[in-house]
Amino acid sequence: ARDNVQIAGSSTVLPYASIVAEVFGENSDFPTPVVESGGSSAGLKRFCEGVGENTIDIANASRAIKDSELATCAENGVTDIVEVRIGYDGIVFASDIDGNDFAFTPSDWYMALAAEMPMDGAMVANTNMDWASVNGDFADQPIMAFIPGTKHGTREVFEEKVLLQGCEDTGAYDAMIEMGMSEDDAERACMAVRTDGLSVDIDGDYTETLARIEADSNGIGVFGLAFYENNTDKLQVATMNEVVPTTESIAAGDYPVSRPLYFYLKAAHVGVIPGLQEFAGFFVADELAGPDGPLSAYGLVSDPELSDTQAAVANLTTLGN
Amino acid sequence: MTDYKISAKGVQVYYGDNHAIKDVDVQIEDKTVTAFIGPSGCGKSTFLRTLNRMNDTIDICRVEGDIRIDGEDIYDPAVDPVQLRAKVGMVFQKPNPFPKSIYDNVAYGPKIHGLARNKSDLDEIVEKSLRKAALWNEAKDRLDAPGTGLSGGQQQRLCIARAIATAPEVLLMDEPCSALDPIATAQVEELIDELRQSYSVVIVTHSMQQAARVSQKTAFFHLGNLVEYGETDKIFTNPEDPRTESYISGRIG
Amino acid sequence: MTDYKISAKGVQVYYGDNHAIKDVDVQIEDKTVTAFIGPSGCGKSTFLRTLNRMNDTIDICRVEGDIRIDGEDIYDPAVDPVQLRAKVGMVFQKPNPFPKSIYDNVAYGPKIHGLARNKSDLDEIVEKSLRKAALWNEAKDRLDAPGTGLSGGQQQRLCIARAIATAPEVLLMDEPCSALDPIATAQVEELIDELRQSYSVVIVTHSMQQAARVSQKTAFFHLGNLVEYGETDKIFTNPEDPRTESYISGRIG
Amino acid sequence: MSTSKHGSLLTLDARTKKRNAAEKRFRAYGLGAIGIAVAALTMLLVSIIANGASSFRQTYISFPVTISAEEIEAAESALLKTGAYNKIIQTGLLAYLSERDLLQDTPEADAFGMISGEAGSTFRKFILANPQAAGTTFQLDLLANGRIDGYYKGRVTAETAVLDKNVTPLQLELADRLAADGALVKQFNFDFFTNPDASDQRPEAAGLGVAILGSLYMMAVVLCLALPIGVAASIYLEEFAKKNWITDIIEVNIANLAAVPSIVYGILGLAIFINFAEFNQSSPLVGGLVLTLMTLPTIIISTRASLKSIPPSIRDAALGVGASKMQSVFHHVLPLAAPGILTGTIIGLAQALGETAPLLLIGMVAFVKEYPAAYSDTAGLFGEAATALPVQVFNWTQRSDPAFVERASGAIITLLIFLLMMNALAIFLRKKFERRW
Amino acid sequence: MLPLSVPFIATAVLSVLGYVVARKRALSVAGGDIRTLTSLPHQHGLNTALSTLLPPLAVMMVWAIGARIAARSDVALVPENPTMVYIILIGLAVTGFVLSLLRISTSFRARTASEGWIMGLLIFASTIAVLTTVGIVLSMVSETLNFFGQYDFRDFFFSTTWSPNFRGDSDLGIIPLIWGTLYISFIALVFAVPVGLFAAVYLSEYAGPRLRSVAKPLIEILAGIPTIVYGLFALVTVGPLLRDYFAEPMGLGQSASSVMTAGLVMGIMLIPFVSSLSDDIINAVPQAMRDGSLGLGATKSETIRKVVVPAALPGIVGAVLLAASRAIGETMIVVLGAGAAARLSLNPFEAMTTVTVKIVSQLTGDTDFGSPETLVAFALGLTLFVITLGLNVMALFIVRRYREQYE
Ligand SMILES: Nc1ncnc2c1ncn2[C@@H]1O[C@H](COP(=O)(O)OP(=O)(O)OP(=O)(O)O)[C@@H](O)[C@H]1O
Ligand SMILES: Nc1ncnc2c1ncn2[C@@H]1O[C@H](COP(=O)(O)OP(=O)(O)OP(=O)(O)O)[C@@H](O)[C@H]1O
Ligand SMILES: [Mg+2]
Ligand SMILES: [Mg+2]
Repeated sequence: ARDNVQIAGSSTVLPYASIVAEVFGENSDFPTPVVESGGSSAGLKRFCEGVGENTIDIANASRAIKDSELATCAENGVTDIVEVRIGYDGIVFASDIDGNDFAFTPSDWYMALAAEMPMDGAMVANTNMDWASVNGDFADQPIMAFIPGTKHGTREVFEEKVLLQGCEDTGAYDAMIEMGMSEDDAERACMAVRTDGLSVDIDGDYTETLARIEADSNGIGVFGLAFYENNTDKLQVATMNEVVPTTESIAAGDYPVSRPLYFYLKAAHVGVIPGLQEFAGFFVADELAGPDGPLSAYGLVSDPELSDTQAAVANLTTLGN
Repeated sequence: MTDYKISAKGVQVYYGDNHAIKDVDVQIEDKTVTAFIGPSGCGKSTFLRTLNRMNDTIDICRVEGDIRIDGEDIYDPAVDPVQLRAKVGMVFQKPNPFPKSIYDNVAYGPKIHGLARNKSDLDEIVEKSLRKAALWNEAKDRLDAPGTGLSGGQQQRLCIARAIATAPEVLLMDEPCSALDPIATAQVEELIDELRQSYSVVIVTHSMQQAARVSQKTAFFHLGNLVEYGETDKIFTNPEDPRTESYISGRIG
Repeated sequence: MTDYKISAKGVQVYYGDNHAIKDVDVQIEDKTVTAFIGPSGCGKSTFLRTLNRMNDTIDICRVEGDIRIDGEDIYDPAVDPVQLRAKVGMVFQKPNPFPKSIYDNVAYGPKIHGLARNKSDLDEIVEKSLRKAALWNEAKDRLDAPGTGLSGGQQQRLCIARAIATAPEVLLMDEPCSALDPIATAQVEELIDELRQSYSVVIVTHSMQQAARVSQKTAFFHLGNLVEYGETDKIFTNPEDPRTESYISGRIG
Repeated sequence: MSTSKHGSLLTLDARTKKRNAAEKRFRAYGLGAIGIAVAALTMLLVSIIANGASSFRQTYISFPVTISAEEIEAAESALLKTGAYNKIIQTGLLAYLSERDLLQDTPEADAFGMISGEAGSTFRKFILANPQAAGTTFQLDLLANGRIDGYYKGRVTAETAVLDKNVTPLQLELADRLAADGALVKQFNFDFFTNPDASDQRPEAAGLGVAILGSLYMMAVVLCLALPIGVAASIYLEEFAKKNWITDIIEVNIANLAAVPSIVYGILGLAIFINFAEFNQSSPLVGGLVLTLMTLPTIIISTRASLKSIPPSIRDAALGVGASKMQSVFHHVLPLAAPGILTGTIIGLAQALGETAPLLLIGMVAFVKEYPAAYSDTAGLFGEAATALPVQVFNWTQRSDPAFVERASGAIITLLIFLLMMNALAIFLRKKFERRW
Repeated sequence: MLPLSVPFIATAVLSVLGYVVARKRALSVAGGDIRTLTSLPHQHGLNTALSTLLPPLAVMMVWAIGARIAARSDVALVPENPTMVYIILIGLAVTGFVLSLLRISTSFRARTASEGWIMGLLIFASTIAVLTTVGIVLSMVSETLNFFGQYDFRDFFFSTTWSPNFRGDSDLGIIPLIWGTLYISFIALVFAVPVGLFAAVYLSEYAGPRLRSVAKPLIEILAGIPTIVYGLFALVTVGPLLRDYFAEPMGLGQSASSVMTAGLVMGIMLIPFVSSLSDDIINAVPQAMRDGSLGLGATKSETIRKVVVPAALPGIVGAVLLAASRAIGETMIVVLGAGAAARLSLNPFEAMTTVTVKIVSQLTGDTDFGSPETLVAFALGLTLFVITLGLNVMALFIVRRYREQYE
């Protein structure tokens, strides 16, 4: 019989989960849980494979579980799922420490990265090659953006909260609608990223983005807040709408680009796998996930509604109830 | 038929499309030395290899016909070629010592056939075989040296020693003296004569003198056909077939 | 000294600790066939290989002494063994055809030495060489078949053809007729006689008759020593050294 | 002499000159090729060692701490017990610093920050193991925080500390004072090889213990299965199987398996070994089985190639003295083919030892803190969760704290040492079997 | 699942015992003189050991698999009662043990019998490779079908854009990925094959034993360095170098990630695949072949090029195929060296990516696991499988044509 908790899923949640697992192992009589990475998708897939010892107990996810996934879960007999939101992940824009500094708005990013923009009633390819032509206030630096690849959940947030926002802010969206595009088409056009090499998709992780910026000092990359906080000697962060990203500014809702992080607990395993519920409770305890806990110190934006989550874990409130 | 050690009937051998042995019938007697003679490329080695199924190892080679040893069809599916080859030993035309020590080369056969009870038995077999093959004097001080480091003639004698060490009932020798000097040749011929007391020996040779000296029966092959087969004396003095005649008389020296 | 094609002085060859050639002096004349005879393992092949530095390929082999061809020390560091071997061709004791077609086997040398201007030149060289080596009739229909699929004697003739195709000035032949029938042997001997018109040929043989037939000079080796060297007639009729005497008289047939 | 159409041996003719030049070029290409390979290797090794050698040394801070029985009791009743122990450590540190007058203008919080997050746990383990220590004063050796450690390895400097949010120049100055006082020392880092992984906040505590064990177990499985199965399959296909379309299919099939991306073996392993056979997830057993399947084609292809290269005369010789086909193969052909087989094995194992992607899907790319036992009643043979060396490298290169870069390089060095040790035997054997004839 | 370790250990012990006993018995039957035996004592031992071990082992395996299938499909195919199974297994072992011992006589052909068992093992070993293929296809086929249920196969096979999208509605054309795969592998091989071959030739033909014994294992280390190290090497060193000294001056673009970067670095990794194996095979070519050529006045390099390498060709092709396979399956170097962008272009200095990379990234991403964006990984895997199969068939035919067999 398995006596350790088995967790898999999002690599964004992984550092937080392993911090908690480590502390949980040190402070309880249960063995330290095993935390696998492999992506939200793979984690949820294995989570939904069924109930039993050779399936995982907890799936980490950097997005909420989808209805279709819930359906698959139910098909395989995984019905009682507890959704736990552990906090928020801030998404920041940072560039080489020795380079120019930037104060972005979503519009700047839209102007810089859009594949095509409406111009006199027609869609034309983006001609902005440097930041100065995007925004007169910026330094004359070639555009070179390192953004998350389409496999990353971060990319979705970036597209929705930055590109689409910028598209609307600049009026491009309205212009497209005026041109007769459907709302869906216009949204898609807003979020389409140029493919001429000025924007580079990163399928790896933030260390790759950092390495690319070190190799090309004109680069501006998208990072998680926690990653930036650990590398402040190499990166300088850009403001968004004149707000500096910090755990506080994000928790307060001032900094716009962030997303919630979750884990999902298989209620059927509680009582079968020793320490499962204790671990979940430990994860969301104030001592860990609170604003002064180690998770926050590492860069997790603490959830203002943490107490609700704590209650849900304690009562094993399953999804749909 | 029981008088014959080996009897072959209607043997055909093909290498792919090349018809190398054409309908050969031959009876080889026990306790006799039979010589195969014939021009180079006429099929002597090929026929010899059919007698212990060594041609099984050549992909493109196909054998038809009936070959019996002691009355048993050796191409019968029930026959284990391994047993056959233990019974019918062979010395190949090109010396092919194992890349092992001289001792191991000779001891290999006795070892796998369990012919020696112990190490000293084995030593004895090795020594006896090497002596018979007229290699003992040259090899006794370097039994641990690799067999591949011997001279051409020494390798040939090593292969003879290796073959007789397993005490086969029939020994097929493909030009066993081609690389040997007259004295060594004489020793090997003596060995053949000795073997004849109990076994059957088939020898391929290009030397008419040798065939005349050692064999009781001679078979003359030509272009894949067995042209003539009979008493050695008769073949050499009074051949029936003009081809035999001309081959023999065309001899030199 | 200028009369001699090859002159060797105080040659010593060692295989590791084994002293295989002991202080051999010999002068080989141009346009002459020289036969090396001696019991198996006496060092004939070894000495032959020193003459075109083929022993360079054996790690443990060490040569001392002075060997000159046309007055030039072939162990001089300035000498390119490649050029030497082009000049001094060799037929090995064990036939070693390349795993290529018969044609390619023979054409190989002319190709690397640039002896043919074009394909038809090459075809001609191949045909001529095969003819001289008495293999043309058997091989002409299967020039594209692999040389390794030939019979033992055919392989030997293929190697002779391969060696003469490069037109060397000196040809070293290590028992070139050991696997050949009398007729093929006669043809090769004819070839040797023909080559003698312009070149120098050294041949190792175990057949006294052959030595007597083809050679003008004979060298008798024994246990690594050159016991006697002189006119063939003289060696065979009136040897000086008792060892030569006994070796020659010990011959059979 | 002038009759010689080949000319003098001492002077090269034009054609020979050309051919010799070609020869020289050829040789130079060969040497160049080796040069390229060795140069690339050197470059890679130098960069790995330059980055990773420092991980074999670690900075520790040691000072006296006192703890009372009541404090222990209070700490043990808290939710975050290690946090409580941390507080006691901080008190001890402060007392030490003020006694030696080292604190000067460094804020207390900065001083506390110099000690690793691992300290509380180290302390607690020590107390639980030595309950008699209650009420006494004893010397504690604690890990210094990763940035302080980095300062002594050149990763952190006074300039970067100004920018770095996680360290201040004042801390570095204090560290220097501590070092001068003898309280801060750098010593050989045994823990790196024995400790389990640590979370992102404690790079200084992260070690390779679990990964080394996991890799060891997996390699045991791979070696015990892949080598015999691979060699057996090759022998059958090359020596015994009739050459017909079925063997052709198998041959193509094996060559094709070699081209299957390793992650697909992970998919296969998940489906067969975890979902179907219900072996434990994250276990070295499953990892080993997956890697076995992945390595098999490499071993089979190289073994078949070497078997093919053994001349038929050797087989004939053995068969001719009445050896069975099986005997001729096992006694003669196989020993002669051994160098090639061993090479294939070396390369296959090297690949298996360095592979991460298939482990991703069977749950071995993970954060594992518990040492896996080779055998346990509940989990069976090699059934307890573990990671592997390449996984640790992969994990550490993804972490945000730059201290993990050093650790990752250290892990690579360890992996290579591991590989070399494994190869040493194979190389020794290969030399033994190598011969020309 | 009931533990099989008990019967397994029992049969293993019995089998070892069988070896010892049978050997002894054979000797005693022979009256101490092994010459009277048709098979050697150790062959009798081996036969008894294998007769004891293999039948229960086979049953165990079948039974274990059967039990798993039964457990999954809820049908009682096999007895669940462990004692009964134990009895069957141990009974089998004992039967084999006793029967084979009884058969020992001076005339019993234990060699043939034991070789029969070994042959069975050899055949079993070769079926594993086939089973692996079946397993791979089976484990991917249902998800692939699922994918084609949601995504038109024509778009997958013939579309030239690859751009997955979180919200669905993605373009998932495989063509640019296949192009990238072939292009990068090609460049890697163009680098690795000559370098590897030349290295092999040098090591086996020119180098002294000392250099060889050092250089060969050294080069083999290249195969053991984790690919992430190569990736970083590509990203940090080779990429910028190629960009600054080749791509930009030649006006071929300014991307540090490029097909060239990944290809070159991958080529380095592949060197030992070609060199080490080829070296062993070249070394196995008989010296007589070299002598034949050198004796004709060929230079060493001519001998190598025209005689030795052709003779070793089948093995060398095997080595090259292995390298090519590895190139196709590589991920990390491509991610870091060539980037993640799918592109159809001839310019080797542009970023591209491969099928394998996308399999990994789609499988490890954050997308919905039932969506085409994730499932496409399976379709990619299966398609790649079919393509490499085709390439291998081609290779087989080519090798057949040019093979040279010595002796
Ligand atoms: N490669 C080698 N390594 C070690 N010893 C060798 C090697 N080749 C030959 N010898 C030894 O050197 C001596 C002379 O051998 P060589 O081959 O010259 O004899 P040979 O006169 O040609 O004999 P044969 O007529 O049998 O061919 C022999 O004792 C032989 O065993
Ligand atoms: N492995 C093979 N593949 C194809 N043809 C072969 C093979 N072996 C022999 N042959 C052919 O079969 C014929 C008979 O060859 P065989 O070896 O039996 O001749 P032989 O009488 O032994 O000649 P020799 O006296 O030259 O050894 C020859 O034409 C030869 O070329
Ligand atoms: Mg023959
Ligand atoms: Mg010789």
